[in-house]
Amino acid sequence: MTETILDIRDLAIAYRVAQGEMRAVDGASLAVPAGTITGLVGESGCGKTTLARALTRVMPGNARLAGGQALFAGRDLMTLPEAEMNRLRWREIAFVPQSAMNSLDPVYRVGTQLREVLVGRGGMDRRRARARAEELFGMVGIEPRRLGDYPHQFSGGMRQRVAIALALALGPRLVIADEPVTALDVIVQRQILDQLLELQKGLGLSVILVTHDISVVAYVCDRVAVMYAGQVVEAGDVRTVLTRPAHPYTMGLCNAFPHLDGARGVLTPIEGAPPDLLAPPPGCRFAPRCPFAVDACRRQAPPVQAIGGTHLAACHRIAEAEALRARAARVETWAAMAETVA
Amino acid sequence: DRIRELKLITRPQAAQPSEFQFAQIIAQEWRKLGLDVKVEVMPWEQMADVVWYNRDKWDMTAWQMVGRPERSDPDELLYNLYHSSTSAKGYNFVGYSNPDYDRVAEAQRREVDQEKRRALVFRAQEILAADQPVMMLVHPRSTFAFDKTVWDPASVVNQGGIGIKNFWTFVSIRPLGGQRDIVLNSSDNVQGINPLWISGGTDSWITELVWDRLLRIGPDGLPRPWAAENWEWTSPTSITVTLRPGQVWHDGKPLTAEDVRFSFEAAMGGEAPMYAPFVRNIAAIDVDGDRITFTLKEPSAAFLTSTLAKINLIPKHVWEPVLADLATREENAESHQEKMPIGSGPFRFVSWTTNEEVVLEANRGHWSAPAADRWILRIVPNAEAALGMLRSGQINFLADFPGDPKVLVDAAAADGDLEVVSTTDIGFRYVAFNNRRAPFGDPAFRRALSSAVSRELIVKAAFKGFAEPSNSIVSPALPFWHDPAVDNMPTGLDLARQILSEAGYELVGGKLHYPDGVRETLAE
Amino acid sequence: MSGMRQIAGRLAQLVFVLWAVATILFLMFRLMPGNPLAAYIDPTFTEEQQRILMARFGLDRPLWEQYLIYLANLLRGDLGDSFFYRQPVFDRIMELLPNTLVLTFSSLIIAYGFGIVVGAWLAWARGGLAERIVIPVVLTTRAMPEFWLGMVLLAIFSFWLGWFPAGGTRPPGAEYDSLLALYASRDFLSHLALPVLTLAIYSQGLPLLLMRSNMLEVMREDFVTMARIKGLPRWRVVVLHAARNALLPVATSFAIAVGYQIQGNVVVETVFSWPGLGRELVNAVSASDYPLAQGAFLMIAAVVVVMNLIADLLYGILDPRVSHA
Amino acid sequence: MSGPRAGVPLIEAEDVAMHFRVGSALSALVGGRPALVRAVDGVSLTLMRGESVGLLGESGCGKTTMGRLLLRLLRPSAGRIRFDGEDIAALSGAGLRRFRARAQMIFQNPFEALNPRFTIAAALAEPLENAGIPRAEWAGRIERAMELVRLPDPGQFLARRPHQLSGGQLQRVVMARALLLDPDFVVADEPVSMLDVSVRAGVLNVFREVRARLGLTAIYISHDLALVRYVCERTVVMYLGRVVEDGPTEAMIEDPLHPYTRALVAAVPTPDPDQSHAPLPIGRGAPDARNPPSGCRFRDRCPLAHDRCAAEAPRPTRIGARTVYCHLHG
Amino acid sequence: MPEAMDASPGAAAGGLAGRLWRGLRLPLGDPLAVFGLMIYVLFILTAVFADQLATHDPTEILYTPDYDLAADRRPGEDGYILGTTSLGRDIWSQLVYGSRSALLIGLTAAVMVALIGTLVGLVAGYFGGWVDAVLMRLADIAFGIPFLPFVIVLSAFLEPSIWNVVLAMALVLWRDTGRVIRSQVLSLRTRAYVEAARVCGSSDLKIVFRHIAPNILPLSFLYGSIAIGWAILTEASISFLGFGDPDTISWGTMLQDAYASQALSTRAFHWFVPPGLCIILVVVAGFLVSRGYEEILFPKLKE
Ligand SMILES: Nc1ncnc2c1ncn2[C@@H]1O[C@H](COP(=O)(O)OP(=O)(O)OP(=O)(O)O)[C@@H](O)[C@H]1O
Ligand SMILES: Nc1ncnc2c1ncn2[C@@H]1O[C@H](COP(=O)(O)OP(=O)(O)OP(=O)(O)O)[C@@H](O)[C@H]1O
Ligand SMILES: [Mg+2]
Ligand SMILES: [Mg+2]
Repeated sequence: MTETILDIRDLAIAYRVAQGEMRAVDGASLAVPAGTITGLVGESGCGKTTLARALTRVMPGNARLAGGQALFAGRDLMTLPEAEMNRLRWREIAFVPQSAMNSLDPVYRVGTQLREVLVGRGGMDRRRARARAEELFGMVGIEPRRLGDYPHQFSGGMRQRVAIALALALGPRLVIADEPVTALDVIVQRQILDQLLELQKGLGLSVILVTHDISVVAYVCDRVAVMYAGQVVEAGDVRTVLTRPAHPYTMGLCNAFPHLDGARGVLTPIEGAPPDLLAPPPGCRFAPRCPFAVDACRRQAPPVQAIGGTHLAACHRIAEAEALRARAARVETWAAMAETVA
Repeated sequence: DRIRELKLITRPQAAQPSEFQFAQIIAQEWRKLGLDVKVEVMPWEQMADVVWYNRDKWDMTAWQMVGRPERSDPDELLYNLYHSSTSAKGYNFVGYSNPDYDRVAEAQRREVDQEKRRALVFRAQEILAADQPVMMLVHPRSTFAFDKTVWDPASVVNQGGIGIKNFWTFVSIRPLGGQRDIVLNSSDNVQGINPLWISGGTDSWITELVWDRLLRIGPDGLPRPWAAENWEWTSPTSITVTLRPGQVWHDGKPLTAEDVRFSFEAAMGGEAPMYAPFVRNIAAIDVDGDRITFTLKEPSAAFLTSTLAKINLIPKHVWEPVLADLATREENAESHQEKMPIGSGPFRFVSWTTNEEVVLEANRGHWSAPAADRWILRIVPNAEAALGMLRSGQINFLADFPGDPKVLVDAAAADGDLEVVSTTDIGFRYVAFNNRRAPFGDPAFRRALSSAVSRELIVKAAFKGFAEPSNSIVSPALPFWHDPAVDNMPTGLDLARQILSEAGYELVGGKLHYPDGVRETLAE
Repeated sequence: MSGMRQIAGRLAQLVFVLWAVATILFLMFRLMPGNPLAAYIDPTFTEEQQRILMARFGLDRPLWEQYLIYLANLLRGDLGDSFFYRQPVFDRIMELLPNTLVLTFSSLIIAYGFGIVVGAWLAWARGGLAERIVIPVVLTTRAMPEFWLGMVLLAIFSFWLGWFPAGGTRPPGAEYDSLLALYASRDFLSHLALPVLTLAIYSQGLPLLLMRSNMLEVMREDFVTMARIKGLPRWRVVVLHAARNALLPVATSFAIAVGYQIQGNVVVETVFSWPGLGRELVNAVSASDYPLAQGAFLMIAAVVVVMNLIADLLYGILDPRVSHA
Repeated sequence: MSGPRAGVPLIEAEDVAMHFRVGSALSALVGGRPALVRAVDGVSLTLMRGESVGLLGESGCGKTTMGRLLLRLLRPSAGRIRFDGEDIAALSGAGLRRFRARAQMIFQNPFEALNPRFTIAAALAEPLENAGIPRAEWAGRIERAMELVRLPDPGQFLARRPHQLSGGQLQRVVMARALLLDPDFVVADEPVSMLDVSVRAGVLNVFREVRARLGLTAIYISHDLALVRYVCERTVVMYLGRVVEDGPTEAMIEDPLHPYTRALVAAVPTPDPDQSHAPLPIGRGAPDARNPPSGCRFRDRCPLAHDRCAAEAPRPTRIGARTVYCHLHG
Repeated sequence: MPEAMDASPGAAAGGLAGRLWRGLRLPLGDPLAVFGLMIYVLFILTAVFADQLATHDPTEILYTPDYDLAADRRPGEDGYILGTTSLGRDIWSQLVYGSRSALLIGLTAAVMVALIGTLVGLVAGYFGGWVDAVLMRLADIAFGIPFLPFVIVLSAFLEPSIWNVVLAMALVLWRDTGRVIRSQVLSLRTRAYVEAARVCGSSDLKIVFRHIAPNILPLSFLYGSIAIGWAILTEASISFLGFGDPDTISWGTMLQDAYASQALSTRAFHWFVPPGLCIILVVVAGFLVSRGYEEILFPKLKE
C-alpha cells in the first residue's frame, strides 16, 4: 500500500500523580499511512489526547515517556534532540486543538498570530506572510479582511477554521487534530469536516483525527484506531472496522450510537466504567466489562493480531469474531453485565 | 460630701510628651491623697475650645505659656492672666479673682518708676504664691543647637529667657567657612508671612527678620532703639521717637515717618484684629519730619515693649490700596498673602514653598546687615529627622527640637561638631485649677494639691532635668523682675495632707471628703 | 458607540460617588460638636470680631444653606478658604498634589517594574528554592508598617551612611525655574530616593504576587501550549504569550494601586517631611482646619475614584476581548 | 398521582418571551436602550398529558431558557404559561410548593447538579424535606426511586459524595431525585451530553423506561436529532428564540418542512461509512441573539429566502399533525 | 441504609457550632498556613495570659524613691526584661499588653469586615434587583473613600481610641469582601445544584444557608484574615501619626512613643524593634492563613 508516514510502536506515556505513576498511554501501536485521515476514537480518559500530544513532545510537566517509539518518516520523534524536534514542529507536524477559543491567544489579532508562525517559523518576509495569510483564509473560507480581528470576534466554527488555517500555514506533512469539532453544533461541525476533507484531499495531507464520535470517523476517516484504557485495541480501514468489528469493545461502541434512519431499536450501553489506570486489571483491560470474557482474558493481555489486510485487533477470541458480533447485537448480552460490574 | 472625680486635661503624648508625662505623674501622686483623678487627653484645638469657651465646665488642665520677647516685661502675664477683669472672656480663664491682687496688678502697669514698679511686681508674685490659683511647675529650658564648624560660637547671642534662637543671633551669626547660609528647622508649617497677622510661632521668626520695628527687645530683655534712633517720654502719656535716617524698603523706596504712622494706624483699624490689643492705648499719632509722637490714653509702663517693639513697620505704598480694598470685603488683612512680601528688615524675602521651606536673603543695604548670606527655614515635622539632619549637615542650626533634650545633648557630645545651648525660658508650664468650680474655690485645697507633688520629680521625670522648678510666673530668666522669695516652695504628700486636714478635709474610707457642712455645688 | 455609552455611564457613577463622599465629609465636619473655628479665635477677640470671622467662612448660616453653598462652590472648583492659611484651599492643594503624584507614580512604576519581572520569573521557576525564599520575604515586606520601614531606611541611608537627604524635595534654598525643572534635577532625585524606595518596597508585593499567580494560570492555558507546539522560541512563548496575557490584570491593578498608594502616602510623607497632600491632610486634621482637611480628603478621594475608573477603562483598552466586543 | 389522560393539555405556553438585559442598568440610564438578548421570543407550545417532546436547536437558540421558563425558574418578559390550567406566574406559597413537587428537572451536567458538599443521601433528602414528607417514609421512597433509575444496591451510594460516583451513576441519582416526589412533568436538559458514549445509552434507556412507566409528561432538550428521535415522538425545532417547526419526530426526519430542519437533518452524522457527503443546504454564518435579522430569523442563512422573508415573520402553518413557520409553506 | 440516612440530613444540620467549625475549614494542609495559625495561637495565648506575663503595669511611670525616673533602662538592667522607655515605662509589659489590643483590633475588625461583607455580598448577590443596586452603589461610595485618611478624620472627631480603626474598617472595608462575595454568589447562584434545590422546592433562605453560604465561608475567612493584618497596620499608622489612644497600649503606640522619643537616634533597638516584629509576625500570619484559604478555594493553584 502507501508508505507509512508515522509508525507508533508500543508507546507508553506516564503521568506522575499524587498516588503514583499512571500510564495514560500504555503500549499503544498505530501506523498512519501517508495521505490519509486516520481516526482515533475512544471514550473519555482513554489517552487519546495524551497520545496526540506526545507526538508533538509538548506535554504537561508531570508527563514522562515510559517507552516505545514514534517513527516519523523514519526518525523517532521520542528520542530526537529537542532542537531538531523544534524544527519539525509545525513545519512538518501541525496540531489543531479541541477548543480553538482557548488555543488562540486572546490579545493578538489572528493575522498577527498567523504572521508569527509564517515569519518566525516559516522564515517569510512580512509581505509574503501577508499574502500567504490571505491565501490560507481563503482556503478555509474566511474573508481575508477578518485577519485584523481578534479571536473572540469569531464564532466557534470560524475559530476552528482559523485553527485549521494556522495548522496548514507552513504546509506540514502531518496534521494532528484533537477533537476539532466536538464542541460545535451539528451544522457547523459538518461544515468544518467538509472543509477538512477538501483540504486534505487537495493538499495530500496526512491527518490524525482524534474524536470520541464514531459518526465523525465514519464521515471523514479512511482508517480508524480504537483506543481503550491507553491501548489501541483495534485498527483498520473504516468500513471494515465499523461494519465488521473484531473487538468486543468496538462492537459495543457501535451499538451505543443512535442512528437517524433505520429501525428505532434499543441502544445498548456498555455497562461499567473504564479501569483505573493507576492499577489496571491484569490481562485484557476490557475484560471486566466484556460479556464474552473468558478466563484467559482475565489472566493474560491479548496480543495485537492481524485479521486480514491492515485490520488488527487485540482480543483472545478474535477467531470467533463473527459469532460474537451476532451476540453483541442483542441487548440482553450487554444488560447481563450490569449486575457483574456494579 | 465626698469629692467627685476630678478631670485633668492634657494634650496627647505625640504632641506634648512632657506635658502628657507630668499630667500622668501628678494624677498618680494626687490619687495618693484619696482623690479620684482622671487624665483626659485631647488635642490642642479641643482643649482650647473647652478651656476658653466653656469656662465653668472643666476642672483642671495642663497649660503652657510660651516665651516671647515682649513677655520680657512682666505686665502682660501679671495683668492679663490673673486680673479679675479678664476672667469672663480674657486670659484669666482660671477665673482667679482677688481684689488685692487686682489693685497691685493695675498699679504696676501705671508705675513708670522702675524700682517702685519692681516692688509691686514682687508683691503680685507673693500674692499668687500664697493663693496658688494655678499649680506652677517649671520654666523649661529651651534647648537649641548649631554646628560650630559652620558658625562662630562667639557670634551666637543667647537672649535671656529666649535662648540662642533669636533675632540677634540671626543678624550677627558669623560663618567660619564657605557655608554661609543659616539652614534651620521648624516642626510647624508656616501659616503665612504677613506683618498684620500673628499666626503660628514659626511665622513670627520670619516676620521679625523681614519687617523692622521701631524698637526691639534686646538680649538683656530690655527694649532698645532700632528703626527709631531714640525715644523720649515727654509726659506719662506721650512719647516721641526719632526715625533712623536712610532706611529703605526692600523694593528700594525710602521708609518715612508717614509709613510708621500708617503701620500703627493699620493695626488700629479693623483689618488686623490680632494687633488691635497692642495699640488700644494709643490716642493719637503725630508726625513731624523724622519725629513721631504717640499720645496715650493712660500711662503705660509696658508701652515700649508691648507696642513700639511689637508693631511691624509696613510700606504705605504697598498696603494702603490693599487695606482700602479689604475694607469693602469680609476678609481682613490676615487673608492677604503678599506674593513678594516687602519690609525693611535685615533679611529680604526670597521664596516660600508650602510645607517645605522659606528662603530669606541678607539685606546688604540694611544699616545692621547680617553676616550670613541666606536664612533658610526647613520644615521638618519630627524631632528624629531634625536631629538626623543636623548631624548629617543638612541643617546647621537646630531651632526647634520637640524631642528629648537629653538625647540632643548626648548626640552633641558624641558628635563633637555640635554645640547645644539651653536657656531658662520666659515661658512656663503649669496645671490650671478652675477657681470657679468646687473644690478649687478653696485656696487651701489648691495649696494642698500644689504642694503634694515634688517639683524635682516633675523636672526629672517630665523634662529630663531641662527645666527649672518654679513657683512664679515671672521667669528667673528675668532677674530684675523675678521674686526669689517665692522660690523653694516646700512639697510632699505629708505636707499636703496636713494642709487638707487643717482646712477640715477628711479621709473617709480612703477617699477625700469636703469639710463638714460643705456641700459640692456645681453650676453646670 | 456602546463604548462611549459605557464611559458616560462610568462618569456618571464617578460623579455620584464624589458627591456622596463630599456629602459625607460635609456632614462629618459640620455635625461635630463645638465651634469649628475655636482653635482660630483668639480670646481677646470681641464678639463682633468673632462674628465676622464666622461670617468670613460662612459658618453663620443654617446648615442646609451651608451645604448648598458648599456644593455650588465645589462645582466651581472652589473648596473654600483654609482656616489655617486663610488662603483658598484649592491653591494649596494644587501646590502639593504634584509632589504627591510624583511620589506615588515613581514608586509604583518601580514597584511594578520590579514586581512584574520578578513575579514572572518566579512563575517560570515555580517550585524552586527561589520561590521558597522570595515569597516569605515579599509577604514580610507587605506586613511591615510603612513608617517603620521608612524610619529604618532613614536611619541607615540618611543618618548613618549619609547617602541621601532626610527630607523635603530639594536642597536648602535651591531654586528652579519651574516644577518640571525641579523634578528633572538630580537633587530632586536624591530627595526622592528614600521615600520612593520605602513605598516601592512596600508596594512591589502586590504586582509580584499577582503577576506570579496570573502567569501560573496563563501558562496552563491552551494557547501557551499551542505556542510551544508551534515550535516558537521559548522566550517568545513566555514573554509574548504568557507574560503578555498575565500582564492584563496586573496593569489594571496599577491604576487601583495608585488609589491605594495615595492614601498610604500620608504616612510616608510624614516620615520623610515630603510636602505632599497626605501630610497636609494630617496637618489640617490636627489643626482642625476643616476646609483644608475636607479639600485634601476630597482630592485624594477624587484621585482614587478617577483611578478606579481608569482601571476599568484600561482593562477595556488592554483587553481586546472587552475593547473590541 | 393521577394517571395520564391523553388529550388533556398539561402545559400551555402562549407567546412566551424572555429577554435578558445585558450591560449595566446605569449605562442604560445614560445611554438609552440597554442591549437585549431575545433568548426566547414568542414561543407557543402545548404539551398533552403523558406526551414527551424533544426541544431541538443549535446552541444558544433558547432551549434551556424555555425549559427554565416552564419550571418557573425564570419569569417570562411576556406571555403566559399554564400548568394544569393554572397560571404559574401567579403561584406562591403552598401552591408554588405543590408545583415544585409536580414539575422537575434533570440537568445537563450531573457533576454540577449535586452539591459537592452533600452526601447522596442528603441530596436525596432535600426534596422530601421540602415537600414535608414524614421522615419515616424517606428511606422507602429513596429506595424506590433508585430502583426506578436502575441503581442496584442503593445502599452503597447513599453515604458517598458526588465525586465518588461515575457520570452515568450521578446522572441516574439526579433522575432519581427528580422522580422522588412522583412528578407529572419533567424537563430534561441535554441529560447525556456530558456523558461518555458507552454510558449514554444506559441513561437514555432509563429515561425512556421511566417515562413510559410513570406516564410522565416530558420535555427533552437536545441539539442531537438522533437522540431526540430515540426518546421522543414529537419534536419542536427552535431557531434563535422562535419555533420553526413542530411535529412528529419520524415525519420530520423523513421529510423536513422548514429549510433549517432540512439542514439539521442532513448534517447529523451517522456511524455509517457510506453516508452522503452532499453539501449542506444552508449558508455559512452564525446566529446572533442580540441582533436577529428582521422577518424570518433564518433568512440570512436560508438558501431559499426571498423578499417576503425579510419583510414579515412567518405565521404558523398547519400541515396535518405538523406545524411549520415558513413562508414557503404559507 | 439507616446509618447512611443518619449521615445525610444530619450533615446539613448538626449544630451551629459544629457547622461553623467545619465551615472554618482551617487550612491545615499547607505548612505555611499552619505556621501562620501557630503564630496566631502564640499571640492569643500571650493576650490571654498578659496579666501573668507582664512584670509591671504597662502605663505606670516608674521612679526611684529619690525621684529619679527609671527611664532608658537597657534590657535586663534593674530587672526590666526589655528595658524601659524614656518616660519610664516597662517595655516588656507594654509588648505583652500590646498583644491584647492587637488581638482585639484584629479580631473585631476581621469579624466586622468578614461579617458585613459576607452579608452584603450574600444579600446583593442572591436577591439582586434594587437591593443589589443599592448595596452596590454603597460599595461604590465605599470604594471612593480613601481608607487611611478616613480613619484619620474619624479619629479626629471621635475620642482617640483603637475602636476608631475598627469602626472605620466596618464602615469602609466591607466593600472588598462584599463585592467579591457577591460575584461569587452570582456564579454560585447559577450552579446547577442551586437551581436543582430550587426545583425541588427549597426556600431562598434554605438555599442561601445550605448551598451558598458554606461555599463562600472560606472566602469570608480569607478576607477576614487579611483584615486582621490591615487593622493592625492601620492602627499602627494612626498611632504613628498621633491619632492613637495614649491610654491603650498597642504596638502602634509603642512605636510612636519610641519614634517620638528618638529611639532611632539613641539606637534603642530593644524598644522599636520588638513591636515592629510583633506587627510583622501577626500580619504575615494573616497572609499565610489567607493563602491557605486561597489554596482551599482555588486548588488549581497547587497542582
Ligand atoms: N497532566 C496530567 N496529569 C495527570 N493525569 C493526567 C494529565 N492529563 C491527563 N491525565 C489523565 O490521563 C488519562 C488520559 O487523559 P487524556 O486527556 O489523554 O484522555 P482523552 O482520551 O483525550 O480524554 P477526553 O476524551 O476526555 O479528551 C485520564 O485519566 C486523565 O485524567
Ligand atoms: N441569564 C442570562 N442573561 C443573559 N443572557 C442569557 C441568560 N441566559 C441565557 N442567555 C442567552 O440567551 C440565549 C439562549 O440561551 P439558552 O441557554 O436558552 O440556549 P440553549 O439553546 O439552551 O443553548 P445550549 O445548547 O448552548 O445550551 C443565549 O444567547 C444566551 O447567551
Ligand atoms: Mg482529549
Ligand atoms: Mg442549554
